[in-house]
Amino acid sequence: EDKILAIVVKGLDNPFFEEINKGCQKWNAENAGKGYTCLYTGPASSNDEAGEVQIVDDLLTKGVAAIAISPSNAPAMANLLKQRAPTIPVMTVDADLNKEDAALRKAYLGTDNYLMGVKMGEELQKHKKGGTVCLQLGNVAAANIAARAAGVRDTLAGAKGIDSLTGQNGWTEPAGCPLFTNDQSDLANQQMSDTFTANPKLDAFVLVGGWAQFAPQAYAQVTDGVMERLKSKDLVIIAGDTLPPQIDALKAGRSHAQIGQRPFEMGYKAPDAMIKLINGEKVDEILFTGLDTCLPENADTCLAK
Amino acid sequence: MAVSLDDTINRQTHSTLSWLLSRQTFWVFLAALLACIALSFLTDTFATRNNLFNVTRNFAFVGIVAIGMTVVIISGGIDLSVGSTLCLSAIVTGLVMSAGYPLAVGIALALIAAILVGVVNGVLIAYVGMPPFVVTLGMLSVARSMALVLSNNKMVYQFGPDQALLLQLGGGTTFGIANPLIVLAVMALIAGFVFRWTGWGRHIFAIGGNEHAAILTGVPVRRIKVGVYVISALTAGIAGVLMTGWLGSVTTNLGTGMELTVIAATVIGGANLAGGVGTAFGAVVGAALIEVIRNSLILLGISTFWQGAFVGSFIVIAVAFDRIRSLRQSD
Amino acid sequence: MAVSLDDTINRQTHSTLSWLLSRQTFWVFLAALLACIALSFLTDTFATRNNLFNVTRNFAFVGIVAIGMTVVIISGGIDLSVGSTLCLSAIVTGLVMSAGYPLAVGIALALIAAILVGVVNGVLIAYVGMPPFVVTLGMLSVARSMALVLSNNKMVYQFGPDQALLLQLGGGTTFGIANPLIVLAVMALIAGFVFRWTGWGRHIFAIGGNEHAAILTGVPVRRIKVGVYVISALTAGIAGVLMTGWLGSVTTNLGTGMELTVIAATVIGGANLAGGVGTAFGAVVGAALIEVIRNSLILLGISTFWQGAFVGSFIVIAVAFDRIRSLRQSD
Amino acid sequence: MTVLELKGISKHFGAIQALNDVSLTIKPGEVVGLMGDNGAGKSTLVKIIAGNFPPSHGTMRVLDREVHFHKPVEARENGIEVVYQDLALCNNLTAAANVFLGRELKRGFGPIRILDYATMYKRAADLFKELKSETRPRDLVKQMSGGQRQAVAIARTRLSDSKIVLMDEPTAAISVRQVAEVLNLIRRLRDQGIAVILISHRMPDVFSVCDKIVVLRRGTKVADKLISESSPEEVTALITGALERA
Amino acid sequence: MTVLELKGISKHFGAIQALNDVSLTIKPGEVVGLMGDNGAGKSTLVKIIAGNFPPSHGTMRVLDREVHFHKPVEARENGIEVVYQDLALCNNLTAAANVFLGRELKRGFGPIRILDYATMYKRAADLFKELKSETRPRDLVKQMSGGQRQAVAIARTRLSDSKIVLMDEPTAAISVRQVAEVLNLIRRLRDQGIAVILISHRMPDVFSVCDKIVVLRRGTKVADKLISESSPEEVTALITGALERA
Ligand SMILES: Nc1ncnc2c1ncn2[C@@H]1O[C@H](COP(=O)(O)OP(=O)(O)OP(=O)(O)O)[C@@H](O)[C@H]1O
Ligand SMILES: Nc1ncnc2c1ncn2[C@@H]1O[C@H](COP(=O)(O)OP(=O)(O)OP(=O)(O)O)[C@@H](O)[C@H]1O
Ligand SMILES: [Mg+2]
Ligand SMILES: [Mg+2]
Repeated sequence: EDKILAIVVKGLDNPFFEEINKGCQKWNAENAGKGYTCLYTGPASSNDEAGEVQIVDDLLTKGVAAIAISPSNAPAMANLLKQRAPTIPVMTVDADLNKEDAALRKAYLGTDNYLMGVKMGEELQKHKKGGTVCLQLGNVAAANIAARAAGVRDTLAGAKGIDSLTGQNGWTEPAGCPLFTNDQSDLANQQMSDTFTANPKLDAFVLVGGWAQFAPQAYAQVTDGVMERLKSKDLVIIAGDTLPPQIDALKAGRSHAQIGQRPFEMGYKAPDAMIKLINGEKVDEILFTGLDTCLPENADTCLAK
Repeated sequence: MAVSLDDTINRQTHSTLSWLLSRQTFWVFLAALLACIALSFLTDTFATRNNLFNVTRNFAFVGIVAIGMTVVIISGGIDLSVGSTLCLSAIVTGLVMSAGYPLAVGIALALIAAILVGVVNGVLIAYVGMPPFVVTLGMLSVARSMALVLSNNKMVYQFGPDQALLLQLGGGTTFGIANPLIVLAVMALIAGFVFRWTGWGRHIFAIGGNEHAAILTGVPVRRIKVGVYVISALTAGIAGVLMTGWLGSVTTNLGTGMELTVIAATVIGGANLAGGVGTAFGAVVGAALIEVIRNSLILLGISTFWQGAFVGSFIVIAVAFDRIRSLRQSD
Repeated sequence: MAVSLDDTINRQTHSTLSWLLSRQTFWVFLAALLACIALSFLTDTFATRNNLFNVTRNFAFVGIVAIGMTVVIISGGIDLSVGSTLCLSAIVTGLVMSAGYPLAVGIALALIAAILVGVVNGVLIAYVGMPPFVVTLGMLSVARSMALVLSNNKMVYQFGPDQALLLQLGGGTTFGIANPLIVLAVMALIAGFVFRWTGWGRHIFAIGGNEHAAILTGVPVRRIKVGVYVISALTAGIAGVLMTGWLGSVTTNLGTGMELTVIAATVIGGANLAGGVGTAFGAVVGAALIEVIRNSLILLGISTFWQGAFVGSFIVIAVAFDRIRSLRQSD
Repeated sequence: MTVLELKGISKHFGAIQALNDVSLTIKPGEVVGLMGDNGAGKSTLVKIIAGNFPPSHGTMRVLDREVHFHKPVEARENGIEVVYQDLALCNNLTAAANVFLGRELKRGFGPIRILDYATMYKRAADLFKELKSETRPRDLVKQMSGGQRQAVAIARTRLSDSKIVLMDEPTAAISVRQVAEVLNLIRRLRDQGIAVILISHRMPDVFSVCDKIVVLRRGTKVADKLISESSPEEVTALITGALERA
Repeated sequence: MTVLELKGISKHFGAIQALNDVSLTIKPGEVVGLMGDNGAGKSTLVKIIAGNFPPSHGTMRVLDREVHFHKPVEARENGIEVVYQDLALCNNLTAAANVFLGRELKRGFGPIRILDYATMYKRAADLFKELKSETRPRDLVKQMSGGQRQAVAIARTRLSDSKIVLMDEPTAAISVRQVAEVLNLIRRLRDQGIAVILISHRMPDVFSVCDKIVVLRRGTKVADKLISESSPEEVTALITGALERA
């Protein structure tokens, strides 16, 4: 029987993680009979942090050859790893443990989230030199989202450690922002249209995570209301991720830039990294998957193959 | 003597006005109306065509499901599985249409899936005699799990040849009114008619009032109860199809936690969880009020952290107000 | 004649065995036991010390809250706000301790916050006379919103000088048993004693059976009801503190949707949502069964997509089994 | 011809034997008084006849045809109407709605048939008048006094052509005036050839309207005789057990 | 000395005037029969005396001291015990638990005081025996017959030293045997100097135990006289309205 290489994601209900699953399955298809199987799993809901910790706990008990985790609650996961002190290799994908807990995992494979935020900020600054900007964040307290938001804010403010934009470098966040979507795309769109209504002169909207765009039709309607302003770049929308409906939105002029992660690559590369770790081979501690910067002009070619 | 007996028997004990004033629905309607008026003055954006369009479209989904929930609650039950049923129906629509089938087939299969959920709920509740809370709590898990299994947890966002039709159905307008709102209005009217003018409507109130008495007097209680859960699931199914059209994509977290919002809307609108009391109009008003609160917080620039506090307090205040009024009256 | 009357009055109508067999709790306990035995044979990992330790620790949290929920359900109420209360208490613990205060202060303030939630629930329900479902549904939103506002939605994971103590409390062991499990056992014993041997315990059953009768016979119904919701909130608060210690960090997501799991555990354990029936042991068994199902799916390597279907079906089957048995008996 | 014939009916609830081998024959237009101590099994017998639950043993014939009722509505379809001891009313509905519950009057335009409120109010008012009860058809049952509620439950049995009416303590909570009306009603039923089983603890009532008296004692029938051959004293003795059997 | 004195008590529920300017005086050991048509306001009057709700107008004095009850337990503390028409029982508890509800017997080791099951079962059994009722203290009330339930409710009033016992149709659902017991009980109460208000529709009961009779008609007191000066015919006439006032 094959040994198991487990990938535990934050929640099964998020399409982003499904791309990781696809990578994992592709790896399985290509590596059949080599003694390992990639197992993709996680709690049903991204809100269930305790559930994710319990799943990891159970998998360690069940016995897997190696495990790659995308922790929703990084300190809690670190705490578990400290207690269980597993002898099998542990790595993180997509989201990392906090810096002080870095020793608990052998490697991190995933996006440089701060850099992703920086790129969003840079794309925005190509169009606007200050004004009002609203950030849409996802699930509360998610570390990777927070890192991206920090990247955006630091870049716009031109300084480190900015909690909220209050006029630094000409940028301010209006009352009511940032928005938290709880990872729900219907709510994300409702919030967006309400924000446009409340702030008719809003200069920029940064979808730090792409939830609103995961509902392309609703997103189209929301942006229809501000289409003139989008065309004239009076209003600029920068968004995270490059899933197919998001690329469609970009092509339709409903956003000005998409900064994409490579979840498929994470799912595809994680098993190999784990096997190397099992075999005691050397693996870089930080394995950044790349970022794709998609603009209307390169929308068809921007994605890494 | 005979005259005096006649008189007593035919005496009217309530005037129309006192009847109206004794209805929670009326007060909540008033509250929603006042909130809207206040918002129109406090912000110059609330009363815009665009915002009103959004608000009405947004609450239509919850409102549609709330009508089904009202039927269940009147009959003395509860349905916690509506959020999951909505998701299941949306996933089925998406999968069927993306496989190239026309809109009609997608809708039909989605509604059949929803009806199946309702039938299972209803049979377990009516024939096996299990408590609705338990059955639908179980179904909440099962239906969403089915949605995960069917879709293999993939996001569905391409709906084949009839994609435009579907998007038009859920996201489009007719005479400038959002389609979901029209569906809501039609369903509310039908429900209102059924409650007041049909034997079936009378019977769901009887079952909610005293199920045992309804059985003894020959009301087909079990059949009606199955029907009640089918209707609830069906409204969730319809809302699922419309939401798919509005969003233009489906993921398996659609409708998570929606059951509580829907129940809140129903209760704010005057339905009594003990059974036997509720109106279709109330469900619509309750849904509207919740959406107006959400919308107004953003328009007023209040941090979304406070949203839960406002919505929660309003649920409590709406019902407390009614309670205090009725306490005072009975003194 | 007098002898025959005496006889009748003193006749025992149930044997201990028939009493046992008529209890849902007993059957669910049996089911859980059988599941455990089956798993011990099917997998070589279930019956390991480590796994049993995990399983027992994991269900302890739900079990602790389920004991409070049982009290509420016996009294004929329901508490949907426990998940949010748990989160609020966890956030308060985290914030207070990370501000440098000792563990005792953190726990005290967290429990005070939880008690406040319970008092508000209880007063609205008992004194204003609002339905528990509505009040606690509102509180579900409000308490979580408070947690968001207090923490400014930041993750708390550094707990100041007493961090080690806190982590030991929630994540540590005593005589090889997980601390939360010990807390659960102590609380279950206390609850069992109170239900059977105190006037207060008798009174919550009376209130759940016929609140009106309890009022008429001079039971201090309002005061007891406030107490009931305080206890429920308090158990959620205790679980919140322990979970903080176990997880080693808190976010405002903690406990989302937990109310439904807790209610499921309580109901599987034999409490009746109509009030007047329930046991502390049942709550513990119900929580254990849910956790065993979850754990076994992972150990057996069943796709997590199916997890919801299994848990949901089991909720239904546990109660259906009891129903079918009692239907057959009454024929 | 017999309207109702019970043969060897027994019923136990767990350890409790509520009825033990009870046989009974009732002819059209006969009024049977069913008496017995509390817990003697009277209501249980009524519930079995009314199809609430099946007997543990024994058979039942209506109009010489063997019947097995699985639910109350089947009993009603066989011409059996019941006034239950707990009245079986929906508090949240009006008096008229309760009277017509399960057999609402409708009026139609074509295939659509809607509730006929006007006629139902009218007929309910007539029924209440017939019972000399001050009950308002449009009032909610919730707010009614014990006697008004009883009137609603009794009015219900007058809606259809029944062959036998079972009344489980119909006069327990009502005032002298209405007791007289109920007794008159029973006489009128009898004159129309309808059989009545009257359960009552009120000796004078039973002796003023019944033709036959049946006494249950701890689930067993201890007497079944014509009223003219019995006396209140004998019946009291039978009920209390001072007399074993008659 | 009067045990209870009502002055000008009125009560309306919305549009319905349930009681209208009712005054009443009761002396120790007096047994008052309260009669009236259904809906006349008898239960409403009882509920006001028992502290279930306050009157809309009027004052109430117990042992010559003005009282205002806000809840039932205050009435009980003033020596008023009630048997409610709907009995006020918890179906999920045993008969003994219901009897002792709200005043459970406890036994203590030090500050910890636990329920004294043995004594409660024992005393409940004694009370049922006193009432000649076949009621098992350990049985759930859910499964009991109407009469057994009534016995439980009546047993309750015997727990404490009461000054006045209100009984709202205590004999409505019980058998001849137990009716005699209840009437005897009332006589025994009277002999101990306890006043009783007996609501009943059963003329013979009222005339056999009461000293005084009060008749309500549509919320108004239309008679208040010694039983020896009245007759069943007169009372019937008062109840039905054939006689306006006496
Ligand atoms: N559903 C039930 N489960 C268990 N025991 C029952 C049930 N229904 C009735 N009994 C028992 O059966 C016996 C007969 O009860 P039943 O109600 O028929 O008496 P009854 O003659 O109508 O008395 P009453 O005059 O007080 O109404 C009683 O001992 C009662 O406790
Ligand atoms: N809570 C209430 N709300 C509205 N009306 C009420 C309420 N309680 C009683 N009533 C009305 O008050 C009047 C008196 O009722 P009450 O119960 O006192 O009558 P009663 O004399 O006890 O009759 P019965 O002999 O039938 O028990 C009735 O018309 C009744 O409908
Ligand atoms: Mg009976
Ligand atoms: Mg009365």
